[in-house]
Amino acid sequence: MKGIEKLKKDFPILKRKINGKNLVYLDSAATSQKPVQVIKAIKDYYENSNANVSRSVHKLGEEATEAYENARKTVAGLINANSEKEIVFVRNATEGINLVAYSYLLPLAPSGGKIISTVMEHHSNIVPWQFINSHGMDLEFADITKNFGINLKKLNGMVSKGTKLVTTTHASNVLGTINEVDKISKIAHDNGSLFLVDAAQSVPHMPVDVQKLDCDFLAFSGHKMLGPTGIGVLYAKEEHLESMKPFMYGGDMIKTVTLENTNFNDIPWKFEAGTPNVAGAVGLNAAVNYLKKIGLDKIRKHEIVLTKHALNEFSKLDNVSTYGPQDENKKGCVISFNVKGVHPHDVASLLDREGIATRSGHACAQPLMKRLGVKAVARASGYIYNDKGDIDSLIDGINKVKKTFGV
Amino acid sequence: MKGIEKLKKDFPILKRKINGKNLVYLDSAATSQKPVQVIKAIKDYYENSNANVSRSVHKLGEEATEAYENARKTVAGLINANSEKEIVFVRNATEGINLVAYSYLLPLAPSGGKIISTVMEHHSNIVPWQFINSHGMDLEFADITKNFGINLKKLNGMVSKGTKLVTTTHASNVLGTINEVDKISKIAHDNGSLFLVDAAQSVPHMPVDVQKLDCDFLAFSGHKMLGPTGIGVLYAKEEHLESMKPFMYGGDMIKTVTLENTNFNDIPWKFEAGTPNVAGAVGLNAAVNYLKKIGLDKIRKHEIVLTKHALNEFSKLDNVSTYGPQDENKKGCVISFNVKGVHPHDVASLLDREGIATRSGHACAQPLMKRLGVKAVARASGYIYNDKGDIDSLIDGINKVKKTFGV
Amino acid sequence: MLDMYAEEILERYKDPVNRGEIKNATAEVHETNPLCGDSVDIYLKIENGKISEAKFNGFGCAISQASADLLLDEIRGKSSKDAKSLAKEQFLKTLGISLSPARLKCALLSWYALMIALQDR
Amino acid sequence: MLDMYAEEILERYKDPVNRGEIKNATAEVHETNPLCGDSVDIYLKIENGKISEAKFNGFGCAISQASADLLLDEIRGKSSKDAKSLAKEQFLKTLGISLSPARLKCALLSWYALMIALQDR
Ligand SMILES: Cc1ncc(COP(=O)(O)O)c(C=O)c1O
Ligand SMILES: Cc1ncc(COP(=O)(O)O)c(C=O)c1O
Repeated sequence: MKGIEKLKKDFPILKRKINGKNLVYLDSAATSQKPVQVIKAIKDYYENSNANVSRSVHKLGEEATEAYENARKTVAGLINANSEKEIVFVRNATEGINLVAYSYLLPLAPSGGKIISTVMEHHSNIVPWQFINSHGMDLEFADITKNFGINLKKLNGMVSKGTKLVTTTHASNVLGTINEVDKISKIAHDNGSLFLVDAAQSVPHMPVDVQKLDCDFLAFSGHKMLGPTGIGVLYAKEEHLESMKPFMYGGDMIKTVTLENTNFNDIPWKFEAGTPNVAGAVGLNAAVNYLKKIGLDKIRKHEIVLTKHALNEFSKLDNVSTYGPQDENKKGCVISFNVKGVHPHDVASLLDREGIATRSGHACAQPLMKRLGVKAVARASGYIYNDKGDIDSLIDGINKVKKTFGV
Repeated sequence: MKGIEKLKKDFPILKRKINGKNLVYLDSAATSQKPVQVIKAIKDYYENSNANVSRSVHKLGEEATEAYENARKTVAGLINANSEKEIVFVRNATEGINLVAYSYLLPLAPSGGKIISTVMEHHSNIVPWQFINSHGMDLEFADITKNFGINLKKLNGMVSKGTKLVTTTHASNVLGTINEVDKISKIAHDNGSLFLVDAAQSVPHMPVDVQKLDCDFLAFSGHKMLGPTGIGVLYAKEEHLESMKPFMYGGDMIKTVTLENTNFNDIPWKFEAGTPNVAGAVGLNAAVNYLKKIGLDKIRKHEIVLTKHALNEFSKLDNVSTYGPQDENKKGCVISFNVKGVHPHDVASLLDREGIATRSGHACAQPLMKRLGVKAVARASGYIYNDKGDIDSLIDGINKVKKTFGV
Repeated sequence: MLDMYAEEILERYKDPVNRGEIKNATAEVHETNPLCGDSVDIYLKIENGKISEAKFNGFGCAISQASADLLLDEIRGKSSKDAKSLAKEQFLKTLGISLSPARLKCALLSWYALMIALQDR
Repeated sequence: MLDMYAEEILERYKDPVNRGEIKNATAEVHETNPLCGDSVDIYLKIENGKISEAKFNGFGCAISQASADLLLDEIRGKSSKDAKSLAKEQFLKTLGISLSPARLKCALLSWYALMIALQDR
């Protein structure tokens, strides 16, 4: 990406020294860093417009409400939703998925049916379905191919008329694999099932168009896309939100309350009980504007270049295995790897001494670890503020690990 | 409060002009303003330590985890919890109450029993129980006395062996009434019921000790106590958290996951699915430290002085009625009122022209409005940054409203 | 643009000219804004496709009540077709009050009621 | 304090002296840290209240495996009562490795296993 040096300057944390070394942050799949524009938007909100939303006629209240609803419009625009009514603000992708579990599937569970997820999912797209499963709905998992994609043939065979939901991650947080969600959408819909996309690893990194994907639900987190913690998004088609039961109950999600009875609010507010994370929405708004200004297609291109470089450098390392597609066009900028004979925690600890932040462990995907036949992995993941130099530092770091352990 | 002028300087928003007038913020019962100390803590976190928590061995991850868990300790200290294990971070008080509804009461609902709430509750402490009611548990509401307190005699008559939960607000967001929660706790426990306190309007304003209150659950919101939006707290006794089912499912709330089965994490993490609002917790930590430095007893004393002044000034106004106890020692700094013949929205709009921010409407307490025989109220509520001068501005403003409408 | 609390608006609120009921109304609609408890009842007498009489009753803020009163002046004597084509924006322009977003709902309460009353006409 | 990856630790990890099984062990405990997949099995032979033999098997990071190896050196030959009274803090001091909070769990895995093994002794 042209001007990446200038862009790095927008991220104050990247000036930090870790153990005397410059920070090389390669853990963006866990959470992203924040540009000054986002930090400032939050600060400005608290210093100038902070108030409770929705029910106020005073000036600050109006400004806060406008800022909050404006963020909803910005997000709707980002993923090309039909209307901002289809955007529900939640805490994170995990809550978005739980909302669908509780409000859409739980009421159906006692009468059976089936949910299909995959073995490459993050725990957040597995455990909620086990909960629904415990209420009577079947749960099955599609396997992966040897190319680390979802086995569409097998998936097709699994989906049947009784399938209520097919769900998959758009991009894997371990393998990097970008799944063919348009095809999976078709398989689901051809069988009368709804389709949920876990977009936690895609919306931050590439253009995502819910109308093109034709998904029924899509969930993602603000903190992985330059935004603040504590704010996430559930997109859902209007018709579903209209017919779904509320999730949480309380202030703001109601129209009228008597001791006997409650009329719920219109969508999307029906799903937002209590005072929302207004400053979180304001920060997310700034983050989306920042991403849009660069351009999501440009970000994707930058990450392809970065991934290609990383794959190439990793392939030269002896005794280091990687997991995931080897084609940079088919994966996000996520490299999971293992150094022979060295536990991933030791890899990450030793890299940390060089100022390089990577993740180690099961990456919230224990079933996938099992499927890959490993206990844990080390993972490096890049974003807009990373460049080839960061990858080179990583490779140097891995070489040091190997030397330390005599591998 | 001594040094209140110095304290006002900590709140950047109070320098704002509204319609050319100095802002007089009297809507803290809806949400509080934030001191620089809180805003700076959030900024510093994002600029220096931002990372995902819990699963990381790199330096930033360790710092973020420490900051997050440290906030839990600070909150546990504030309300004198037995241990930080009893502190669950949620979005707001509303989510805290919903967590108890879903995890504790919903599983019991099909076998009957009873929940007792009161007519003076915020919707957030009514609507979740209607949801449980729809699953088979009875729901009853204790009435208020002519002194705007909960009618303990009637309440005592309502509680029976089958009562699973008694719940009440600690301080009313409309009447200001500070309820005798220690007595209510005893009534509940004497009958084998658990007791939940909605502390959204008490924890920010007075010393609250969960062990003295002997409550089973207590919920409050960060944003009403100088903290950020998007972070709230559910306190629950350890034994309850241990036996309760999880609420949301996903990352971080698990120990081990296979496709077939999941072992949940220890408390409190069992109840915190997905990436938490780390910056929110960091901001709340700063807010609690700010409040503790002043002293919650000193804050309460300041508000008693302010309330006394307000009650006194209001009593001199013709054609203005107020709702709630007239004794400043029995209420928080909340004055709900109506100007004869003038709708509360018009009151608030006209006050806004003078730079005075107040609330108008049903204050999320429609059943209480009905009980009081009004459609809506105007509400002024004070906090640590308000002084008698602010009350005087309000009274001047109300006199202008009266003049405009010829009342 | 008129101030929200201009003399004219306050007069309309205190002394509405169209307040009342129509006994044998041909259309009658009750509309509320649950958020603030505002309500209006609109009564119309439509004869040969023309609105010959129009009255309202209600409770609420100055804006909601004054704008109801002004709205009925606006449509009395018109054909129901013409009245029905009164766009939201047009009505707000006619009202000529400078409104904050939160108060828009108040000003439009009676207009929504009118549109429902004329739905099948 | 030793560096986490001091020569001594790495040697213990690569060439542990106490790795192995005891066939007729009198105490045997399997302990895991599910978060990272680390595991240790500890085998003890306790005769007349004395730990005469101690071995471990396991999988995991350098810290978890090296500290297991060191722990067994520490307790071999001691009475089970003395071994049981080895406090967490004391063991960490003996280890002498400077540990970050996230890695404490790794270092203590074998200690937890030992305490379970000695529970009823
Ligand atoms: C008494 C009371 N309970 C609960 C709440 C709900 O708080 P939140 O909207 O932060 O969940 C409020 C705030 O409006 C309140 O005043
Ligand atoms: C693919 C995927 N899904 C879901 C999540 C959960 O996101 P969050 O923890 O923000 O809810 C993550 C992030 O860890 C992820 O990578």
